[in-house]
Formats: sequence, C-alpha cells, structure tokens
Amino acid sequence: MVIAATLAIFVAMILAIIRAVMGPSLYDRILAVNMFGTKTVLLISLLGFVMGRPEFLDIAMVYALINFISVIGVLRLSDAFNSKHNGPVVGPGVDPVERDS
Amino acid sequence: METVLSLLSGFFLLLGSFLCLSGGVGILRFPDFYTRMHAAGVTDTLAAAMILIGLMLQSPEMLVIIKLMMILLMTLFISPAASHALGQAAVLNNLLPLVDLNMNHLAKNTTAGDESSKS
Amino acid sequence: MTTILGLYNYWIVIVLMMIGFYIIIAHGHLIKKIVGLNIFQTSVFIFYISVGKVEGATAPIWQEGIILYSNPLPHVLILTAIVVGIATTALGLALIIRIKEAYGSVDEDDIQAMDNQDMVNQDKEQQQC
Amino acid sequence: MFAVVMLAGIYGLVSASFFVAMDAVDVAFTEASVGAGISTLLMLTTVAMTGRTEHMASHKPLLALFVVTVTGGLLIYGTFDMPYFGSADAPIHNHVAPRYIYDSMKEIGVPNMVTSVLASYRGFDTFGEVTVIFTAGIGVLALLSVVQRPKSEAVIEAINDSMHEKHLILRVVIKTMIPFILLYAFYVQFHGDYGPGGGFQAGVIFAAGIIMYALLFGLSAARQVIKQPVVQLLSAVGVLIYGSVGLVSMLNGGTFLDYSVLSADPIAGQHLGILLIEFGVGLTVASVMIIIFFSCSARSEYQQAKKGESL
Repeated sequence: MVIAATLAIFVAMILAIIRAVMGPSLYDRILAVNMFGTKTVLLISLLGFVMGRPEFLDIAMVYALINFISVIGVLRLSDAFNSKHNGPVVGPGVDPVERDS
Repeated sequence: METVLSLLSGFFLLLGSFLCLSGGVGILRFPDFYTRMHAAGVTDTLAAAMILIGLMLQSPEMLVIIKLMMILLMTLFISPAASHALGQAAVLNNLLPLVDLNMNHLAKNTTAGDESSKS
Repeated sequence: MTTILGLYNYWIVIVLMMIGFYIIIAHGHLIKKIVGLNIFQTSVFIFYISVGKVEGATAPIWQEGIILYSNPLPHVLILTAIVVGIATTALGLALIIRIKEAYGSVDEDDIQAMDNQDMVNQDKEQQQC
Repeated sequence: MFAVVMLAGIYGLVSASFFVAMDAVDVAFTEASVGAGISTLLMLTTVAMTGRTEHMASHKPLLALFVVTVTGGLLIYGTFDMPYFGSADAPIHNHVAPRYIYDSMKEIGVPNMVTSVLASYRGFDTFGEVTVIFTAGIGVLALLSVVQRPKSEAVIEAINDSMHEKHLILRVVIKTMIPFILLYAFYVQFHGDYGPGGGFQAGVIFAAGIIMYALLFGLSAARQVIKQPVVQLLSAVGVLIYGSVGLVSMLNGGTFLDYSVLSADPIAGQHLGILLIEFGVGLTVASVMIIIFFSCSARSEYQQAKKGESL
C-alpha cells in the first residue's frame, strides 16, 4: 500500500512538472512548484517507510519549511517585477516607502 | 488489532493517493489559474493529511509518530498560507480569472443588480 | 543487458553533465551560465553519491543489528561541496550584479563588444598623443 | 528567465529526493535546505536586479553541440571499465571506508558516521571548506556592500505599517513559525551526532528563518534585530572556534584537530570536539548566508534609490 501511494505521488509530481514547464503565467509555475514541493515532502516520508528506516523524517520537515520560504520569496520578488511601472515596488526586503522620497 | 490498523492505514493511504492523482489531473486540465489553484490547494492539504495519518497508523515508534504529527501540523499551517499569498499576488498583479462570456451575458440579462457587484 | 543495467547511473550523470556543459558554452546570458554550472555541479554530486551506494545497504547511521551500510565518505565530501557550491554561486551572482551595473548588460556578446569598443577608443587616444 | 530559475529550483528538489533514495540522508538534508531554498532565492534576487529580458543567442550552437557530444561519447566510453552500480566490491568501498563504517563507533562513539568522518577523521578537510565559505562571504561583502546611513525610527515604523496592511496574514503565520524554525535549527545542530544533521544544515536553516523575517518585515527591521557588524564578526568567530579547537588539542599533546586529548576519556573528548567544531561551522555558515542575503537586498535597495534620484 505504501508503494502504491509512492507511485501515485510520483505521477502527481510528473503532472505538476508538466504544468510548471507549460504554465502560461508566472503564477501557474509558482503554483506547480509549490505543489511539487508538498508532494516531495510526502514522497520523502513514504520513502523512509519503504526503505524500512522511518526515523529520517527530519528531512521531510526541512522540506516543508524551505518550500514555504521559497514560495514566499518568489512571490515577494515577483511583486517587485510586475509593479515596477505602476505603483509601489516591493523588492526582496526593499522598503516600499524608500523610493517615494 | 493489527489487521484493523493495517486495513485502516491502507484505506487512508489509498484515499490520499486518489486525492493526489486527482489534484495532479486538476492542475493539468483546468482552464485558468484560479481553478488550478483550487485543485492544487484543496487536494494538497487533504492528501497530505490522509497520507500522513496512514503512515502514523503504521509507524512502530512514538518518536516517528510525533515527527509525522509535526509535519502534518506544518502542512496544515503552510499550505493555506502559501495559497493565500499566491492568490493575493495574482489578484494584485491584475491576473483576471477566465470567465465564460456567454455566462456573463446571461447573468446580465437575468439580474441587473449583479453587474454593480461585479465591476 | 547487464552492462546497461549495471552502468546506467553513470550514463544519467553524463547526460546531465553534458546538458550543463552545453548551457555554459552555448548561452550568452550570464545567469544562465550559472544555472548551467549548477547543473554540472549537481551531476558530479550524483556521481559521487551513486558510487557510494551499496546494494541492499542502508543509510550510514549506526543502529543495533544492521551490518551493511552505504559508504559514508562520498556523503561527507558532497555535503561540504554543496554548501561551498552555494557560497561560490553567491559570489558569481554578486559579480554578475556588478557587471550589470558597470556595463548595463549581462550578455556576454554585448560585454565583449563594449570591451572591444573601449580598446579601439584607447588606441585612438594613444595615436593622438 | 524567471521560468529558468524556477525549474532550476525544481531540479534541486528532485535531486534531493534522489539522494534520499541513495541512502545519503545527510546530503539530502543539505541539498533540501540549500538547493531548493537559498539558491533559488539568490538567483531570483539577481534576476530581479539585472532584468529578465534576454536576446536570442547569436552563437552557433552546432559547434557547441559537437563539442558536447564528443565529450559525452568519450565519457560514456570511459564508463565501461567502471564497477557496476551498487556492487559491494568496488574499489571505493575497500580503502578507508571499512574503518569508517566498522570502527568509528568504537573510536569516536557517534552513531552518525557522516558526522564522525566529517568532523573527526577528515576534520582538516572540513576546516578548509569552512574557510572557503568564509572567504566567499567576504568576497560578496566586498563586491556588494553599500555605505548607508541607518534609518530613523519613524521611517522604519512607517515601512512597517505599510507592509502590515499588505501582508497581514503572511506576517501572522510567519511570526508564529519563526521561533519554531530557529528552535528546529538548534535541534538539527546538536542532534547531528545521532541523526541526519549538523552544522552545515543547521546554519542554512537558521539563516532561512532570518531571511524569511527580512522578506516580510523589511530589510531595515531585520537589520535592527540582527546587526550586520555583529553577523560579520560572528562569521569570523566560527572559523576561529574551529581553528582554536585544533590548537587546543595540539597544546594538550595531540595532533591538530585530534580531539581524543581534549578530555581524560578519549570518547568524551571526541564528543566535545565534534560538538565544538560543529558549532563553529554552524555559526560561520549561518552568518555567511545572512551576510550574502543582506548585501544582495541592500544593493537592490541602493540601486532603486539611485534610480529614484535620477528620475
């Protein structure tokens, strides 16, 4: 059963990659990457059980965290891009008030 | 007891796999960004929960169960927040949802009040 | 058949490595070159790790009752290499940012053209003197 | 350009799951925190600063393709003499590896062999790596550092308020999560002897927590919490701790980085030494990552301020 779940997650990951490659807009790609990340968390926890040493779940935990951080980072940076010409720029930790002065 | 546990965990894992697959199909087949986000966001959270619960029922040690619970909690915390951020960023950057023009037309004809709320 | 099954890991590594190599040679955009370098780097990581794998062994963390472990040595080398890799990548990206500030472009051809132009100008100045 | 970087991020995720399948849990740990998170963020920052446009290549790809194919073909020809995948009698498993695997428990007393090899058997090697990371941090600082006046309290307050409205939900979520991330980093740091983890990974996770704060609360707010001069000092202190442990063991009559002499009991000495140098490694890695990120975003702030002046 664990192996079946692993396979299912594999298939879902491949579908997500296809969307990330196709993705017409930037946000589609981010969405696909995010989904891919959560699927990887599941895949790693399942792999631990498949290989019979399930105590390595720390890696899955790091994944969940890092995935979140990278999604947030990408979103903040993409804000900086698209609103460069209209409205306040918000960069990687750039303070929005700064440019007005 | 043993059989019940393994049956239950098998059931949860199967459910999780099904949700995963349907989410994958959804992210590929749905027409625009917002519907895709719906597909991915909903199935991600629930599928992760199901698979992690299924694994919890199988795990031999307490420590492993606690770690799985931490992962579950984190997923429940993180995925909605990420989806929210994604949706907000898309709306703020003027990415419009794909709307069927015919439906719009119908809506205009039937209810006049709808228009003001839409604009 | 056994050759294919026994050596496929090396071939995957080589394909990845060549993809990275191709990106480095063929693309003029400096950030793309860095991505190519990263792919090349990761292919070397995969090579080391796959060499260290032993059939039927588990992760090299000691546990009661397990005899067969994978080789820990490549893991150590690659673990440090990854972190050093990100540090050097950051250095490369910092250089790119400065290049962009100095030249206004991150494309190799443009930079080369500007450099050539500079040389020509310098030659002219020297002749005038 | 954005798509390229995002796909590179996915590539990092895939390779990390591959490392798990290959039993290299420690490596997977590092790749997960570095390859997928920090490197994608740094690349995106650079893309944001240099512009995402790219004109089509005017090179002749045929020549490049030819070179690549020939090299690849030669390499594949070279693999025919290699030992088969997964075979236990390959040369790599015969020299020093058996000692690491079978004797490290007796000699070092640390269950995680990767940690004992990293910190004890090949401690000198790791010392070099840490120095390289430190040097890279200095290089980035030298290339990108900007002289800037610290902002007044009122300005920071105003920035804080404007960001508060925009990212309310994310800020609440992240505020609750940051303590756990930092705590988790410490767990990884000090649990590295018994499970996957260690100084390198912990440093990156710690830095990721700080970077997350800087992303959502503004750079100057993060700078108030973590003063940059202090971070620069700490990155040097990390290398210093590592080196001094080696010197102390020399003073105690052993060789450089031989921890057995640090305590009366050799195994306890090894434990102490590994703990100390892992701490040094973690300190350096975390501070260098924070320095790199801070200087990148300070640079982009500076560029935008300059653009605003010229307009």
